Amino acid sequence: MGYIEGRYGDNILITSVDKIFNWARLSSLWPMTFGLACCAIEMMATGASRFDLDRFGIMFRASPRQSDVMIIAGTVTMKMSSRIVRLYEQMPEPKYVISMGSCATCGGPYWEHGYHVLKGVDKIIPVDVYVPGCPPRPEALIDGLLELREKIRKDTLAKKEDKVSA
Amino acid sequence: MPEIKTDDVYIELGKHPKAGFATDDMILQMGPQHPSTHGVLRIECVTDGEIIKKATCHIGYLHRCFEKHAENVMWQGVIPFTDRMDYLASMGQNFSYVITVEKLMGIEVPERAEYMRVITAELQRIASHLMAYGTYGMDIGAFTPFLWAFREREYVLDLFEKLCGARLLYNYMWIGGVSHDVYDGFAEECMSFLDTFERVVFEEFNPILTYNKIFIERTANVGILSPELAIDYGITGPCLRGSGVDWDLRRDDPYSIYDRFDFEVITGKGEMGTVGDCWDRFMVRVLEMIESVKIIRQALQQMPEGPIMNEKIKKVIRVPAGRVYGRTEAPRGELGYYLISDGKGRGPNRLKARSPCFSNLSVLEEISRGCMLADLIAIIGSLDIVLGCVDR
Amino acid sequence: MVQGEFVMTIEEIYKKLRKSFGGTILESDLEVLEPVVGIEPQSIAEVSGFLKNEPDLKFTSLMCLSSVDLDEENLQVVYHLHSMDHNHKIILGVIIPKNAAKIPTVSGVWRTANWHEREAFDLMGVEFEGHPDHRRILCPDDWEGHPLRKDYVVQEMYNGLPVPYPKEEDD
Amino acid sequence: MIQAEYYNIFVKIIDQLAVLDFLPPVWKFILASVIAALVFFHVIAIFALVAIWVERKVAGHIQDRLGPMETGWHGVLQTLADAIKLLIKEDIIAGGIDRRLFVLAPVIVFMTALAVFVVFPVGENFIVSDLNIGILYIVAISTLVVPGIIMAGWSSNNKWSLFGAMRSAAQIVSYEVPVGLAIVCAVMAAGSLSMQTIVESQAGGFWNWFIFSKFPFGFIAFFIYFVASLAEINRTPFDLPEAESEIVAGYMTEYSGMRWSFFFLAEYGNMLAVGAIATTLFLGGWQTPISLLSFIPGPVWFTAKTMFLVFVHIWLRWTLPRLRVDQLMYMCWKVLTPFAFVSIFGIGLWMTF
Repeated sequence: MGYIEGRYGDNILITSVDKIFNWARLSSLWPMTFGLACCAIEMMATGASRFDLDRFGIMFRASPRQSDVMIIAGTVTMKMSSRIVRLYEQMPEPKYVISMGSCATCGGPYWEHGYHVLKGVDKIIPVDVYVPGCPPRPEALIDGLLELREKIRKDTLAKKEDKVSA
Repeated sequence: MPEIKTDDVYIELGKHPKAGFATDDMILQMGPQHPSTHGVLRIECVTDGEIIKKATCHIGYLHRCFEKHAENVMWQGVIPFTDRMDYLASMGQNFSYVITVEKLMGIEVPERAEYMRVITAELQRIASHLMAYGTYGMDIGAFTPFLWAFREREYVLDLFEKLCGARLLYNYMWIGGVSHDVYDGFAEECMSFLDTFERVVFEEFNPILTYNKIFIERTANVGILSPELAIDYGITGPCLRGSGVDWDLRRDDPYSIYDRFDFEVITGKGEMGTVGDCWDRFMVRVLEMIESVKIIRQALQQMPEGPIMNEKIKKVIRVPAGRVYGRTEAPRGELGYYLISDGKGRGPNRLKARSPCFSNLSVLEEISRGCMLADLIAIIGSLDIVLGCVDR
Repeated sequence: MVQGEFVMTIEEIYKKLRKSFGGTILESDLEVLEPVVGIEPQSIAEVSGFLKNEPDLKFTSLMCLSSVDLDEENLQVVYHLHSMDHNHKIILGVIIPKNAAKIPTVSGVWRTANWHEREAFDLMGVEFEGHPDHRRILCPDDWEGHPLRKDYVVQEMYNGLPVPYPKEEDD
Repeated sequence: MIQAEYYNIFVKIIDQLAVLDFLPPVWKFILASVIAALVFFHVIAIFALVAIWVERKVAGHIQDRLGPMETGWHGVLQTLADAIKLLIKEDIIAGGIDRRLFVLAPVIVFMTALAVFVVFPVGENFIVSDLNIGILYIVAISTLVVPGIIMAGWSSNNKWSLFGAMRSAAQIVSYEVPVGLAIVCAVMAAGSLSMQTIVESQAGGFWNWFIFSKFPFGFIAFFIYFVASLAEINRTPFDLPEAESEIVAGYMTEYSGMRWSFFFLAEYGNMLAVGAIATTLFLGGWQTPISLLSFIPGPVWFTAKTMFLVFVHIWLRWTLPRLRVDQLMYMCWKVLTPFAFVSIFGIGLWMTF
C-alpha cells in the first residue's frame, strides 16, 4: 500500500477502499501466541470456551510473521525487553500492540523495588491500547480489543491532516 | 531503545567455519517466545537432526525480584506478591506463606478458617492441575482437551470470585485467618461442581486424552525420571510421585488440618510404560484431582461455625525475632518459605522462596538427553512448570 | 517409605556430627525454634557428603539452599536438609565474610544444589568453588551487582533502558 | 465419435461458440486451458473460504464455543476478511533469505494443489481432461509439492522452517508408498487408469463401490488411502511439519501475508483433492448410492461425498493428538505398507477367480 498511502486527499475512492481495508483488518486481528506472566493466563482464558475470542475472528498464531497484534501480557523484564523489540520488529505492518495489565503498562506492583522489571513496555515499543488491571479480567481484554477495532476503523490511506500543515 | 545489530549477526552466520564438507551440531534456540515453553523459558538445544544432544535451560526472563520486594513491604504486604509467584496456584502460595508467619508468631488460626483454607487450596489444586492437563494436551497436539479443561476451570474460578472477588490472584488467606467468610450457598454450589467434575474427568477427559492411543504412544516411556534421580534433584510434588516415590507433605509432614482427612497419595505405577515416564506424571495429576475432590467433600461436611480471623491479629503485625522454614504441598510440589525476622522491622528481614518449579525444571537437562525434539516438548509439559514460580 | 524408625532429634544429630568432625562443627544454640548448626566454611562439602551417605542419617534431599545477608560484614548460606527415609531434618548454616565470600560447592553431593548455588551467586554474590557451571542464573550476564545484598544500589541504566522508576517532575 | 481430448468440457464449450470461429484450434485450446485454470483457482479459493469457516465453526462447536460470530451472519464473512487482510499485509522478505527460492516456493506448492484438479470426474460429462493415465498423473503431480516445501524451508534461513521442511519431505515421500499401493487396488479392480472409467466401473448402487464390493480388501485399501492421505497433506494426527507446539509454524514460519495465504490455500486445496480422489476411487465418484436417488445429478453426489470426507478430516483434527516422527515412519512402513500389499494380493485373487 506504499504507493497510495498518504499521497491523495480524502476522495471517494480512498474512503471506500479505506472502509473495506479497515473492515478486513479489524475483523481478523490475529494476536501472537506470546504470554509473559499472570496476564497470559487470563489471555488464554479469554481465548478459551467461555469468552471465546474466535467470535471476533481473533485466533492465535505462533509465528510473529503471521500475526497482527501483540498482546504484552505480563511483566516485562530487562532480560526480556530486547526480545520483545525483536519480536515486534518481526511482525509485518500494519501491527498493533496491546499492553495488558499494569505490569506491562507501568511496572505494576513491581514499580518501586523491581530492579529487574521494565517500568512500562511503551519505553521500547509503541502501544496502541492499554488495558488496566492486575490481571485484567477477560472482559477487560475483550474491551481492549474492541477499542483497538474502533481505532483501526478510523485509520485512513488519505493524506493525514497534520502532514498537510507541516 | 536497545540496538540489535542484525548485520553483525548475519556476518557472523555467513562465515563458514570450515572449508569443504563438514558436519556440525545444530544449535536451536527454543524460546523465550515459543508456544510450548509455558511462558518465557529459553532452551538452548544442541541437536543432531531431531535428536537432542543437550538441552540447557536459560531462565530469568520473568525474574520479578520477589525476594527484594518481601524485604521492603509489610508482613501482610508480601501476600499479594506470593500470589503473583505461581499465578496458577495462588491459594497454595498464600497458604504456605501465612502458615510460615504463623509458625514464627506462634498463633492459632480459628477452626473455620482452617477448613476454608483447605477447601480453597484443594479447589486451587484442581484448577491448577486442570491447566496442566489442558496445556499438556496442547503440547502433544490435541487442542480440544485444552479448551475443555478451561471450561471446567472457569467453574472453580467462579467459586473463588464469589468468595473473594478475584479470578486469578486472590490475596485470600491472611495472617491469622482468611479474608472472607463463605457466602450463602457456597457448600451447595461447591458440591454440585464436584459431582459434575468427577463425572467429566472419567467420561470426557480420560477418553479424549488420557487413554488415547496416540497420546500414550507419545508419553509412555518418554522422559523417564528414576526415583533416586528425582530425590537427588529435589523434585517434589506430582513429578516425584510420578516416579513412584510415595511422598506427600499433606500426609507425611502434616500442616494445617490435613491429618483429619482421608485421602490417598497417588503414585506412578508405570501402567503404560516405565515408572516415572511422562504418562505417569500426567496420570498422577489427573487422579490427584479426584483425591482433592474427596478432601473438599469431607471438609465441607466437617466445617464448623465460628470466626474466620484470630482476634489477636492487629493491623500492624509484630513478629518476634527468629527464623523458620515453612513448607506446604503446593500443586506443583514442595513450596517452602525461609523466613528471617529481626523482631524490629515491619516486614521480613529476608524471605527466601523455595519454589517447586525451580528444582523441577533443573532436571530437564538430565532427562532430555538423547530424546527427540517432540519428546523434549512432552517432557517440559509433564514437568508442569510455571515460569513465575521458577524465576520469582 | 518407611518412616519413623530411625528418627533422630536435632541434638542427637548434632552430637554425632561433633563426634565425627569435631571443631569444624561450631557451637550452636539448639534451643530456638528451628536451630541452625554452624559449620566452618571449608568443611561444608565434607559434612554434607557425610550427612547424605551415613546410613542412619540419610539426608537424601536438599530442601532449600538460602543465602542471607546477616550484617555489614557477613553473609550466611543456609542448607535445609531432610531425610525422606527417616523423616528427620537438620539446618546447616555457614557464615562467610562479605569481602571474601567463597565456599566449597555441594553440587557434587546433591545435584539440585547446582541451580540453587547459581541463584545464591547471582542474587547474593556468594562464590562456590568447584561449581561446574558458575554463572548468573536469573539476572542477565552483564548485570551489575548482587541485588539481594542490603547495600545494593540499583544501576541507573541497563542496555540503554532506565532501571529505576522515572521520578516525577514538579511541573 | 468424440476424440479423447474432447472430453475436456471447456474445449467443448469454446468449440461450440460461433463467435470464436476466427481463432485457430490451438488458440482455442489455450483459451480453454486458461479458462479452466481460472475456474479451478476460484473453485479452490471459494472452497478454502468456506472450508476455513466450516473448520472454525466445527472446531468451535466441538470445543463448547461458537466460533466466528461477529463478521457477517454467524461469521460467514470471516475468511473473506482474513483473506483481504492477508493481501494488504506487509510482505516481509528478511535479510539472509534466499530471495528467489523464497518467492518461488509458495507458487510451486499452490500450483501442484491446483494441477491435480484437472482430472477429477465431477460428473458424467464434467471433467476437464479425462487422461487415460489420470490417476498416475495425480500421483506424479502431488509429489511435486516436496521440492516446493523444501525450497520454502531452506530459503527461509530459519531452523524451525528447516525442521518443518525436512519432516514434511520425509513424510510425503514415505507416505507416497501406501498411497500408491492403495490406489493400485482401485486401479486393479477397475482395470483402468482413467478416472472416468474407474467411476463408471462402480455403477449400479453403493454395493458396487470398491469400498464395499471387494470387501474386506476394498475397505482396507480405502482406509489405508484415507490415513496415508491425511499424512500427505499434513493434517492432524500427522501435522508434524507445521506442528505449532513443536516447531512454531514449520516451513511457513517466515512467510507473511500473501505468500503465507498461498500455503494456506494449498492446504485446503489439498484437502479437497484428497477427498475427491478417495471419492472417485472408492466411493463411486458421481454415482448415486441407490437408483431411486438417480434424479439428483452426479456433481451433487460427488461434492457431497467429498465434503463428507473433508468433514471427517476436520473432525479428526480437533480430536486427536499428534504422532512423533519415528512413530509416523513406523506407521507408514510397518503398518500401512504391509496391509496395502495384503489388499493388493487379495484383490488380485478376487479378480482372478
